[in-house]
Amino acid sequence: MPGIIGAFSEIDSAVEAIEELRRTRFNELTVYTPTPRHEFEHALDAPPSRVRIFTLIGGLCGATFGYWIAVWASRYWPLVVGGKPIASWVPYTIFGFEVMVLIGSLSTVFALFALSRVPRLTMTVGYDARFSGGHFGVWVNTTSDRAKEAADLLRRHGAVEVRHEA
Amino acid sequence: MATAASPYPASEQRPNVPSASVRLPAVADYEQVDREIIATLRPTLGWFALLATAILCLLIGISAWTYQIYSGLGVAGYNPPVMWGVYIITFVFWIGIGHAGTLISAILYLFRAGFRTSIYRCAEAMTVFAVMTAGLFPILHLGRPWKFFWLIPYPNWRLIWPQFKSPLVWDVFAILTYFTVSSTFLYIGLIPDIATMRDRETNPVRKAIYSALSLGWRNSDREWRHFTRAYLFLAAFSTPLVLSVHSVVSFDFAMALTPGWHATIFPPYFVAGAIFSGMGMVFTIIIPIRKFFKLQHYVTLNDLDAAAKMTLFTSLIVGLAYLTEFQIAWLSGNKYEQQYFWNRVFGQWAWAAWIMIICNMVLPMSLFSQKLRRNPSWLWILSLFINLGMWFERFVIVVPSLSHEFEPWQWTTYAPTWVDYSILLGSFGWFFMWFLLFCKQLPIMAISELKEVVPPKRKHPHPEEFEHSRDEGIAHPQVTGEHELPGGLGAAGGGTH
Amino acid sequence: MTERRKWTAIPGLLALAIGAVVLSAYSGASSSQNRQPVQPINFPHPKHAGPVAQGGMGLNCLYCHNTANKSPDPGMPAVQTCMGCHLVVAGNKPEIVKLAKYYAMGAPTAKPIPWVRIHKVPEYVRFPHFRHVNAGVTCQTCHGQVQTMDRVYQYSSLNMGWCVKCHVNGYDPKEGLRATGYDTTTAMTETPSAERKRARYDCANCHY
Amino acid sequence: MSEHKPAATQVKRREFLKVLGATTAAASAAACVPEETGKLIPYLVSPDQTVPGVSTYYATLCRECSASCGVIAETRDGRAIKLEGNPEHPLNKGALCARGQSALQGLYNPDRFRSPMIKSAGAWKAATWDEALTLLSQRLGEVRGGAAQSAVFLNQHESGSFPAFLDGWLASYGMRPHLSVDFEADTAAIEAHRRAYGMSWPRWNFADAKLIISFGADFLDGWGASVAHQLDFADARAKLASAPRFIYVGPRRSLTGLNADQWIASKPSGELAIANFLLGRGDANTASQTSGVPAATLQRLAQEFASAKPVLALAGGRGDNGLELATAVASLNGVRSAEGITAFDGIARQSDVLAAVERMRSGQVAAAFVRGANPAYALPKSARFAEAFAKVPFKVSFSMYPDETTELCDLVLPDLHTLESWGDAESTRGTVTLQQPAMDPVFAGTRATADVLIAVAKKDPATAARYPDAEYRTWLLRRLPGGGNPQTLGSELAKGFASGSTLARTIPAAAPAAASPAAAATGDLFLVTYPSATLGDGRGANKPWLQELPDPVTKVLWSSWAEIHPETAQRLGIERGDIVEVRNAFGAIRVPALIYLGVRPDTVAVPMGQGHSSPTQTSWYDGKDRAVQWGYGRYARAIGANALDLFPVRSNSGGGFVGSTTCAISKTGDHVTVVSTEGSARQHDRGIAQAISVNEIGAPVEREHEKPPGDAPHQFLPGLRSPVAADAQGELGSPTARDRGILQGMYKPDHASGMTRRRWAMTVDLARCTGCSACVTACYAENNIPTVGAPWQNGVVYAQHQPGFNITRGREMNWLRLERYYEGAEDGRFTEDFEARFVPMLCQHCGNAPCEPVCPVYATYHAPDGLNVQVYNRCVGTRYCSNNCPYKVRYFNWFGYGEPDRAQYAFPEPLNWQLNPDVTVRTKGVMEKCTFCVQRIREAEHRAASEQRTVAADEFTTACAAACPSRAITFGDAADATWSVNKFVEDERAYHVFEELNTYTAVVYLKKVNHPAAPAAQAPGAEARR
Repeated sequence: MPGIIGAFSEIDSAVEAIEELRRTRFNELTVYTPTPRHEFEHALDAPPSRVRIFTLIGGLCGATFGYWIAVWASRYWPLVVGGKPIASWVPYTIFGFEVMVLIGSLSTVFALFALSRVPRLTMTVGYDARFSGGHFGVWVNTTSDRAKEAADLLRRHGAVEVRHEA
Repeated sequence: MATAASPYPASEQRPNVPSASVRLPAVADYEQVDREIIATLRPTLGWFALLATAILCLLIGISAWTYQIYSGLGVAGYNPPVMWGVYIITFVFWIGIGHAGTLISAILYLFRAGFRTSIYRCAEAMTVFAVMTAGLFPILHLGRPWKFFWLIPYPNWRLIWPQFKSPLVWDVFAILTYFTVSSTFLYIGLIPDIATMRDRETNPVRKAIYSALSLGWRNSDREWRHFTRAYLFLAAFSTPLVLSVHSVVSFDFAMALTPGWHATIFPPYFVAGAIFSGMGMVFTIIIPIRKFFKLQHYVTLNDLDAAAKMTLFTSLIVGLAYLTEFQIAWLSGNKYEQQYFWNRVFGQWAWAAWIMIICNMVLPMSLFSQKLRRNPSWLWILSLFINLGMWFERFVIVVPSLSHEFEPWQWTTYAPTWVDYSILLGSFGWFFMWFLLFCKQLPIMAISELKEVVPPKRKHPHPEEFEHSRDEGIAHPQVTGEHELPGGLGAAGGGTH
Repeated sequence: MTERRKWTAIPGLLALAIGAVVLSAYSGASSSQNRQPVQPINFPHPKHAGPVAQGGMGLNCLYCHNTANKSPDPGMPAVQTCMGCHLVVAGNKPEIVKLAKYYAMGAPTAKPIPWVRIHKVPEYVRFPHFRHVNAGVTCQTCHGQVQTMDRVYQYSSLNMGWCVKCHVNGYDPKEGLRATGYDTTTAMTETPSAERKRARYDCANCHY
Repeated sequence: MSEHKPAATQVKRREFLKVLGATTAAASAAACVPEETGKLIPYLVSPDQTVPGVSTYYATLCRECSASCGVIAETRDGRAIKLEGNPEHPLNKGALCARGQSALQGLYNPDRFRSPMIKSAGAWKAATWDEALTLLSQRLGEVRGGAAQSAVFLNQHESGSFPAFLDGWLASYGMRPHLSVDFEADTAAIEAHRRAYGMSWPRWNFADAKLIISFGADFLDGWGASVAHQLDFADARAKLASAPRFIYVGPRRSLTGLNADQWIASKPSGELAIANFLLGRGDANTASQTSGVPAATLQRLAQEFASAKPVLALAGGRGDNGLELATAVASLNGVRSAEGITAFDGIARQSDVLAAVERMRSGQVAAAFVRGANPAYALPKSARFAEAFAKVPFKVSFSMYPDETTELCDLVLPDLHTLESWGDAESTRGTVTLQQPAMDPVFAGTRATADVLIAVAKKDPATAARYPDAEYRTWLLRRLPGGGNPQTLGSELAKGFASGSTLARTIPAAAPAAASPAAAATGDLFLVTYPSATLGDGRGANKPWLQELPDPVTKVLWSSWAEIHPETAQRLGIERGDIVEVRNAFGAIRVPALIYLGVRPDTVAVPMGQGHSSPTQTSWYDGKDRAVQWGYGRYARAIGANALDLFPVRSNSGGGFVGSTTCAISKTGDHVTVVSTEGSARQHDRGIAQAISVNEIGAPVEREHEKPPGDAPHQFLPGLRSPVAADAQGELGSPTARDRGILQGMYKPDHASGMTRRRWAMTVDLARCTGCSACVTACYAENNIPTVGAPWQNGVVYAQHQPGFNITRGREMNWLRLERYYEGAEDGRFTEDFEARFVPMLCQHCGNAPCEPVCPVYATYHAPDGLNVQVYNRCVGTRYCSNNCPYKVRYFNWFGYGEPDRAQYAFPEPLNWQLNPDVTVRTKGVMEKCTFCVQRIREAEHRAASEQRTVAADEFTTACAAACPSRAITFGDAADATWSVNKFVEDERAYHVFEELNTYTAVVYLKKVNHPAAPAAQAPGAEARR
């Protein structure tokens, strides 16, 4: 998919470029930044991450499974130890909790991967090694007819380099 | 964020900038971070020497274990009814150390404690390797280690399952969970940094490896958005986990009738002790690293200072716990407890008990002095004492209790054998082998997070950041602080900026 | 993206792996079921214990394994017992010649026959045969229809689960009767009894 | 019965035994190792009456000491696996001491001779019986005539017809009657008894006495028929209120002394003065000077003696004035008894023995024969037996084991063990106890001496005529009551004894006493020795069970020691474990010092039994790498020192061999950890061994923990907090159990298995228990418990071959241990007023067992019938259960004690033949503990089930209870009132150990009862303590 990538060395110019682009209906933007910066979040005002749902569900499943396995296994072959009840929820809370944490965090990680589309095998077009170093990158996903306009816009805002990618 | 904008005369310096926010005056821009951190990955001769030593120790441990498996647990120094010994002691010791990492990376993350940024990667790696080490010991101390999997609930043709009321099964769940979560946490944090390494790497082989490990991370806004959120939740999960895991370990003792074990104080007491010992190990590791990797301007004296305050705090809790135990025994009127605690400090085990008290209660008091808190050499020496003291704390909990129980006819003593010591040595070899391998393959500081606290380039410099840098320009205690140490660890580092 | 689909296959693979582990665990892979060793003398059970209709002599198992109903140990027939008949019967058959060589007419050179053991529970298990036999458990329930086996093999898995299932769920003599394979007609027409014989599943019942 | 067996069967069965291993499940192989299925070996000819896998019981005889108790040998598939007392037998009534239990390890001793051996040119080599017998008869031919008269035959004393048979054989060669020696027998007492009561050993009526005074008579640890004594003594003490008070007079508190209510510590040989004083000869002060006892004490004693009637007075009679003492005491004795223990008849006076030794020394003896006896070890070195023996041109030994005397001989004709051979004994007057083989000989190369004698006689036409019978068995059976008639004989053999008497022998008149060598007194301390309660005069030392059995008094094992009083030790700067040299005119030994309250400060006591040694360690005697372990075998050799090196031998008629002497002790500077199972000898007020004074009986019991911590779900009873039936089930037994959902599956009261209807429980009456430790060895024998103290069992690991090293690390495996706690004398100053309490401590089978909930794999749990079960094959070895056990009764397999290929292997061939097939041999790395003999419970259930009935009351009992000679242990079903255990659990003396922990133990102890002196002469400290 064709598009234009602009590399910035100053953060504020990158932000201005993004704002301008969005004003001029360039909506398919991707920003590359070495470290998460609030400026970009404000500029892009993307919807909040949906990771939380996965975490919640994972945690609940985990807690349930933790309790269930302990209770079920104890009752499966009931043997009395120390005169204690066969299955008792008090000590089994430990399993509920530990498995909740386990499954909860694993599903969180799964969510992170799924939502942010990693792992991916190939480096997508437009990415540049500088973006993990000192530079900020703005990728404009656009058709060839508006490409010129976007490129100019990026240069105007002080992009160090602007490149067409196809 | 400090708001005091008034310039200070160079004479009276402000040693304690609020450590909630970290500032790295000696770090100019993002590229410098990349450059300096990646520079630490170059293997040196000293590193190879250390690694070789570690592996040698590990081999000694492995051979001792092999011998023990072959001829039976009797080769260790067990002296019934002292049925637990060096192995359980060392298990608790390593688990304890495994706690500071997650504490620093998770809890301090939630509390937004800035001094965490520069040390948490080290601490986290330390956690994972410490748990890997600790995890060996429950298996290693079994009479029939080859049957350890019977503690894991899995469907089997015996139709019989683990006994879920046993603290040892709680351990299995707690430790496996803790290992999984903390290693995941470490890896997730590493991904962006690995991506950075990938982009800086020239050697094709290493580049390929980094690319695979980085999972094709691109630093895109979308990735960052989910990343920050997921990271927050992981931290939120890890925080109670840290507390639970060592509580569960403490249940191994608290659930038993044994005088000296049967106490409700154990969970908080153990958690505090764990964090304390963990901080000790953090110092033991981070101080040489910042010296030899020349990173004094990342791990600043402010960071050490703040960490030292936390160490002092946990030390006070631990000390209080020691005293409380005696008070409880005294007030309880329980003759078993009273005779046991008397025997602990004035009886056959006095020497061990006093090592514990001096190392964990008395010496850390020195951290009330700000001068010593900001003296890396002292912190490092103290940390060694803390490690020793915490090992002996576990010794004092395990051995004297078992050797002086309800039944006087079975009172006895205990002396480890060379097998115990070899395996103890081997555990250190195992731990440091992993850590050494880690610190030359992966960034020991979170590059992307360091960048968060380094002001980015701007076309129109930001007023808030003017004040930021000016403030630093005046109050610059760290650098001078370093030079105050005559030949101290930091001295060499002073030259880097 | 196609790349992502590739990677999402992994959880599925993991699930499969776990499933495999679980199945193998349940299958009792560790048992030596169906083991069928070669014996020093090829003793034809069908000939001796097989139903007369099929050319056997219909001997009761207890004729040779005569302590199965009064001792934990089922007992192996003494070589003399074999020779009791074979002094006169089929003395010229090769297998009988072997047998006679072992017996050697009671001379000091006589050696007992080193039969290869097939059904064996581990040393830490107490299996009193007579409790089971007297409770009406037919030999074939555990050993299979030996009367039809040309060479005996291990019929049951002898896993702990296998034992326990029967101890817990109980045992129906009629099913046992059916298991024997003798006159199936009556056994088949019988309806299973309502009351199944249940046994203890206390560990110390067998392990001590 | 075996005597009906056709001869062919015996051969075949021996064949069969060799290969039995595969069929007896669980006996020889380690548990939890799924090893390949192996072979199934059938009989060639199935023996009648034996069902494979089912035990056969043979009533026979114990010859471990002279008393000759009747025993029942349990055999399984042709192997004897357990000995128990014969319940019908008049002497021991079903009880059996530790030494008797260990007869099995004599039978299966790996060091037994496998074949005859001939010493040629100083080197031993194995021989065939033909060679051996030819040699023997040839040499016999040479000594025919005058020389024959000089020949000496030393036979270990045994009661029965054999001595007469032997004399007959000797006579046929013109030899003089043999000497029937027993070096641990108290010949002084026997002599005195003969004179006073006209019998060699009366059966004392302890129950009749109001007061028992023992002048050094250790009737509980080896003085005479100690099992019989214990039965009667315990019964007498069990009368509680009307029980006799017991005073012990002597320089050292032996096990008997510790069981006394009062100790009067007289000097060695000072007892005589006291006895005379009581007889009214001499006044208190002179008596007090000679005896070293305060006159006041003697006065009180006299008062009590005068007031309490009747008084049973017993005398040990070792030392120089032994005979005088025994005689004096006999006239003190006010309790007469018609019944006699005849087993001691005919023991040779030591004057005869020493006369024979002197004849050897003077070179007059042409030939010497030794059977069983071991004079080279058991005679004091000052008798210089070895050098005298060496002067004899031809020496034959019939010993089963390579001992010190046998090593000096020229020919060994290994005898059969009691359990392999025929014989009889007259242990009590008028009854013949039959000795029948329980199994065929373990080693084909051994033969019964009687049969050897017959075979030799047959070789010579002159004597052949006198021996028509092919073997001794025929001869014996013919002259048994019933004259060998199969019917009557069968029933008698089944019963084990018959009325009648054995063939009597005429004992020649005593030889004139030679003068004793004057005992040169060196050193300032009296030196006394005594036969070890476990090893006797040393003949037990080659049996690992006895080596591993802690001495009942000192709790030391696998070593020798010297008992020194704390005061003396302090004066000489000696501490427990210091190697001291005990030296006097006769020699010197180096042994670890043991600080003991119960010995006079001016006296040192050293036990007999250890110190077996030999210049040559082994003689290889066949190609199969099998060696004779000289020095009394691998378990005895080079352990400790022989106390007899230090003693003068006494030869005046009567009295023991061992004379009185003194010694000096000095530190050598070396130090060892004393091999002992004792932790702290004090209870620290923990109420483990509780006692009440006899005066308190019947008084309202005040309890230490009126309101115990934690909630007690059971209602309270006077003696115990709750009924044991409920206790044994802990929370399961509580009314609220059902509500709390515990009663699931087989725990449901109405479950088909019906297990919940049983509550296995045990009571231990401390008023009866004497601490003799027979129960401990019984437990070892029943439960395949490995012994771990042999030097090589730790050598591999710690590269040191110190005997008992594993035990210094607390790794002994005694499921049932006997604790001995002291009360009083805390300050270590010398006092006679301290008390010892014995507690047999075993798994308490708690209702709420602390060990259970901590096990991660259900390897230990609570069975519905009240047992605390340990599942060896499930155990992974976390040892958490032991940490959490307040009673510390769980034992861990630190090494592969059950794995034949290891140095630690505890059952070297053929000791493993004894292993109980019903009990798993535990593997390395698992926990084990007392099971309440669950195998016996199951066996009884099986038996009952196959007879379509339920287990009857007292149908069976545990091994410890069966053996206990004082009948202190009772086992049974506490939920079924018909079992006798229920009589005791509601006794007012009943208590649980550590009751305040709410463990609800199924083992109930009954408090010890103390008998303080009469208020007039109130002895401080004899007061009962909690």
